[in-house]
Amino acid sequence: MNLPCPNCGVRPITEFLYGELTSVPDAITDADARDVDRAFMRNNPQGPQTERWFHVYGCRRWITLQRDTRTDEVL
Amino acid sequence: MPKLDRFPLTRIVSTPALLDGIQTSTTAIVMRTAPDELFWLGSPAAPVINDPHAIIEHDTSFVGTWLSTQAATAWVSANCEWQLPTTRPVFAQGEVAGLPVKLWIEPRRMLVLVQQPFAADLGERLQ
Amino acid sequence: MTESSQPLKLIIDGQPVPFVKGDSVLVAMLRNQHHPTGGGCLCLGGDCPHCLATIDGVAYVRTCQVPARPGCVVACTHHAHAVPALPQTHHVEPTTNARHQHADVVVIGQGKSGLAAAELARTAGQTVVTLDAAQGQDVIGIYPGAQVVARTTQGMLIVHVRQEIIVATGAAELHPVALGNSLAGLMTARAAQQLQAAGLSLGRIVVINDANRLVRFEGESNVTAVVVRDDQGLEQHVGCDTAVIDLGTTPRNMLHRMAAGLPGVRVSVVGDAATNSDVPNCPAHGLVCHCSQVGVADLQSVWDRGFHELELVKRASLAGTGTCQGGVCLPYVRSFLANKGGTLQPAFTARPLARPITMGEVAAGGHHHVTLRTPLDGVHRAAHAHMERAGGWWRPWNYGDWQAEYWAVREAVSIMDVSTLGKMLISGPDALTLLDRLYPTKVSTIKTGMSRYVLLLDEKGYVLDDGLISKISDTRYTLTFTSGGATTAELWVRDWAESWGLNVRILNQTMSLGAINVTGPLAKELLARAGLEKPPEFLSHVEAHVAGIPCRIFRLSFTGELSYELHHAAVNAPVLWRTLLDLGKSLNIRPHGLEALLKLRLEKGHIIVGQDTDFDSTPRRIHHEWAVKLDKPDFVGKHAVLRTNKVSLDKILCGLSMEGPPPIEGANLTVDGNYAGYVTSATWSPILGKTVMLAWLKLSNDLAPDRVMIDGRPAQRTETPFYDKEGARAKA
Amino acid sequence: MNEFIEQRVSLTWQQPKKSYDVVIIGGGGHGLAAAYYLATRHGITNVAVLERSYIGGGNSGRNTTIIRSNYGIPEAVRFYQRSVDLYATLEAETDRWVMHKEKGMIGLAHSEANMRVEKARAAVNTAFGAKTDWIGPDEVKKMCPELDMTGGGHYPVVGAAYHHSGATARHDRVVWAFAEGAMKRGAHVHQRIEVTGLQIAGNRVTGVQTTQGDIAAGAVLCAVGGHVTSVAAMAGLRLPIRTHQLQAFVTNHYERTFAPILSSGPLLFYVSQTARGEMLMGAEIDRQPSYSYRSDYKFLQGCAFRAVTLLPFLRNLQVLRQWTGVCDMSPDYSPIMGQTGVEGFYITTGWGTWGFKAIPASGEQLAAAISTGKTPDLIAPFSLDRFALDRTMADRGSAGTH
Repeated sequence: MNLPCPNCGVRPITEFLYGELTSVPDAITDADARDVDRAFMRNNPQGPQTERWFHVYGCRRWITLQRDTRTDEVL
Repeated sequence: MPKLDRFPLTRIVSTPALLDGIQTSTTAIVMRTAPDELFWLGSPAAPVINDPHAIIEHDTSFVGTWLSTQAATAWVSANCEWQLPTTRPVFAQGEVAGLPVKLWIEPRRMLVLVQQPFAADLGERLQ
Repeated sequence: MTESSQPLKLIIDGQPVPFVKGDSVLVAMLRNQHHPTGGGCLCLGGDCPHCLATIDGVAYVRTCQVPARPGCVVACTHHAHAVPALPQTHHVEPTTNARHQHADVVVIGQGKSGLAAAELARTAGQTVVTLDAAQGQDVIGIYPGAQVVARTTQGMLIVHVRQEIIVATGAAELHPVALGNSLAGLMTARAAQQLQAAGLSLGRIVVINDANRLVRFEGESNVTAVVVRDDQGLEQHVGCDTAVIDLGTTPRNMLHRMAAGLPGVRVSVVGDAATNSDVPNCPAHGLVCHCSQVGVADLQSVWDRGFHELELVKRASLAGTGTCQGGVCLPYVRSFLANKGGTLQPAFTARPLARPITMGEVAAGGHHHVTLRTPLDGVHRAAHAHMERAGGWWRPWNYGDWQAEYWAVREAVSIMDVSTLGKMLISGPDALTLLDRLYPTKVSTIKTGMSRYVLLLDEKGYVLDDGLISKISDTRYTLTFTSGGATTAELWVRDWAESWGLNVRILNQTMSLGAINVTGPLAKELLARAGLEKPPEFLSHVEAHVAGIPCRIFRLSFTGELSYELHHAAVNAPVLWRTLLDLGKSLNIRPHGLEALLKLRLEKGHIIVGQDTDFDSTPRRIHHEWAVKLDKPDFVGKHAVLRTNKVSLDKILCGLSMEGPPPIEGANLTVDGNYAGYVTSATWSPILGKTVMLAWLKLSNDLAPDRVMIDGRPAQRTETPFYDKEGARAKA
Repeated sequence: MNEFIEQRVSLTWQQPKKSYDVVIIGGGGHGLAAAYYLATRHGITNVAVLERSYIGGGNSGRNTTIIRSNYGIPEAVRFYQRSVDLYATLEAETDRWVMHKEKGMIGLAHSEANMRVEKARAAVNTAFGAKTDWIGPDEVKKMCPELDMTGGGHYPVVGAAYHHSGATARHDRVVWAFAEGAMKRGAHVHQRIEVTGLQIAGNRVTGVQTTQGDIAAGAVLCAVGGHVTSVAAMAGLRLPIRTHQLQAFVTNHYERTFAPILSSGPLLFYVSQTARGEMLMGAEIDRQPSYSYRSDYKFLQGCAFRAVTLLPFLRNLQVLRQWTGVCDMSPDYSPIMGQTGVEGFYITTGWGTWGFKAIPASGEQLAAAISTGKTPDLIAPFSLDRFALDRTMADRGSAGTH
């Protein structure tokens, strides 16, 4: 499986480290509850997810992309 | 085992726009490792950049070797999962033989560079 | 003697056996009246398990696919479906090589349709790689990437496909399922043709081309007759030496099923492999799965007990789980289940590997994860240091005598290679903003030329790392992190800088700078000898030359003694190291390794993040609240610290001391016989004459007990530091 | 016929009813074990297990069958030791052959740092009933003569933690033994029924919506693997779970002469030989979340490379099949079990790479929780609210590979 690095080109996924973008649902309003959600809870979607990857073997910069977690297809 | 040499270079970290504006040289090797970072190897010395916040470091930690095109092709074919760019000269970086390498590819030869902590393994894996 | 006059021989079960050039091992064996497994319908197409043998120490090899070579050693370890022994190989043979290739199109199979597909793609200007089992290119799997992986006669080949994978693997011939179908003398029509072409005599031949008429095969070990039903339904015995099976084909579509749906690439199937896989008639008797020895009666038995799903039948009977991975039996198992349940269930998932290959072949092209080496690695090894992997680096554990190293630090002077420390330079108008939001300390109060010990917290309020912030100017700072924490730190700092949109430049200097810690009461004297006239004061830093080498010198202390950390260009590390050792000879200098350092720092109560801290170490739990300024504006982890501070404290990291030798690190603490925590670090302190420890201690009723038991011995809670409580020695 | 054909278990399928006392979502080991223990320990048999595919078709059928209790924290050691004990008597209790075999597990150390970790683990294990000894290189070699003690010249073996009760059992057989045992006592197991929603009245779950209609329930246990986030969302719950791929592979079968379970943390590799004689191997989870069941070559290549470094004889074995399961990983590497804040809705998840070994204890404890309405002490530390309460169960011992 490959990821497209805008700085370096298409590279195997093993060159990258995974990072996540957290988002707390608006429905959670209590400040402490929001803090717990941000720290621990995960959307863990089955489908497209926007995510961050650090290109540790190449430019050592973060890239942002969308991936479908069902197929691993980069969108 | 091929002999690895030290390739002291200048690392410049600045804004992408200022790095875009740097005139490349016909004699020095200029590697754009990231939008905000550039390696300058060889003479003339790296040009002065108009950024008081730029980080300009003389970096002595890179070691490597020049491979003939034939040796480079064989090594890459056995050790590299990704496809090298086809233009020459060209800079490329990524994982080769399990190591984070920087490649400078010329029509008739290729420079393989790694940072010192990987040098011993590069030496073994170039065999 | 010329080559041609020397008969070619391979070794079968210890006996030299001649073969003819061009023979496969199987043909050579049959030519000499050997049958590798003793029976079953031979296909000679690599599809069935009936020609398995051990070749050159590798069991489960399909002998029909291996060209006979002189001296090749064959053992019939699969005769009558015996299970081969685990090989005893202890020596390491050279690894097969692996190659990578990139192409627009890969065509698997070079029969008529495969050739045509490749030609069409080439005409369209695409780069094409063709792989053909008949030419020794066995595709073992199709993987995300997309990658087509094949074992070839030149080693492993990994083709990275840009556009299309075309499966043109043809069709396999159906095998017979009837009583007696594991006798020798059965072969498919294609196999029979090949054997005849190779000049083998097949004797009397009976051709079976109608499964409905086949009743059974008869014979002791070789087939001697086939019983068929005639038009009137009567059984007819037909004597024979060879039963040729011509029952039609089933598409070889495993690779297509494996590849279907792969993202980023088109997958197509052409030729016979694309035909509909109609299933044969439901068998009534006989062996269905030869690999796992599963008969029709076995399928019936599991069906009767409620196993109806194909996957459950497979798992209950093990049909389809052997070396041919269902290649022979799957059509019949599906047919059986369709007959019982009324619906044809889809074939089970096609998983790699399509062809078994050895782990040695699979391992080709693999590498060990690199353990990093400092610029002084060669120097340590030349000094016969005992090197250990720690935090991703090779580090000197000791140089033969940790006690002498320890005392050199406490009483004279010592140096240590600390190049492994994470080192980072931050510059830019927003440098201070970035650090103030990242760290729980008030970075704005650090003065130019000064340093501060800092914790780095994550969003859970737990300790991620610790290190030092040093201010060079209002817009420039250096940061240090733990060894092994450098990459995490870099991606952490870059991530926040980006998400806050701050104007900063970041350089990770971990590998470009060497670092040597000069420590001990005579450290200042040593540096004076190296030409450093004005060493920095405690917690400050300067740029200066040491032994002629430009360094940034930090004054801090992990060992508890007067210490200077010299950061310098990596290239200069060996010279600086050797010069310091030379200059310190009369001061009784000796370098120290990690073993001595771990004891030195423990006497000072200094924690090691990752060893003494755990996943849930809040500053409060590790008694580092002083490092967190809750009265400053928001920083990463602030809310979590405020939130968790509201909860009662359940455990603390504390100092313990006891008489006698240290327990193991990890030893349990008990209070009144109940578990009360565990030791994270322990050492016998040479200078204090007792054991000192850090430990996680559970609170009971909001109180931390003063005394605990460890391995049946009492230990006392003790304030840290254990040694030089006022820090007079470090600040000297 | 081979000796491994299942010859005893009888599965009896029923038509779904409109209402059950307990509905269990997920017909894997955990769900079926819960049904089994509800029936056998609490006499609750008006129970349905709903499986969207076939029983044991998820991670129960994709794991590497290792049973052990050498975890890193007392709460986990105690819990997994309960599972080890239940596994040890499962064959006697169910009168079914699940191919359970105690083998002992060797956790190799290759450096001073490893040694420290393995010794610490042995201490906490032994204190909480999971006997684990530190053994030296000579003893390691005696227990596993196939080992290259130099680790291919790269990873010398300096010792190991030896966990006496490390065992294996056939994963499918465990699933079937629990399924049959529950069915025999009246529980229903329904395949090919997928839960599409939960019925909730006030703050109480009252039933499930399925692809075959609504089913009322007094209590609902979510025991799914891989889709737990979606099912929890039906109850309005957010979970601290990420779903990752875990890959494994197996060789052909050989004579059963490789005795132990062997693992190496630094090499990210573990191996055992199955009852049938296959060498079964695995490594670490993939770092990014994914629900894909596709295996990749680099995993196979890397794991095989590390494997032959330690066990050179593996070089000549033929790899037969590789596969991928998905595992639900919690931030503290510990499971999440029990009540959820929605009345009558129970959960068992966060099983990461250690779900198989937990099946009996998880089933037993959740059955107790459901039948009594009280959380048993053994699983109380693993409640979902521990994250908000700053009582996480950080377990370095389970952050291992299997």
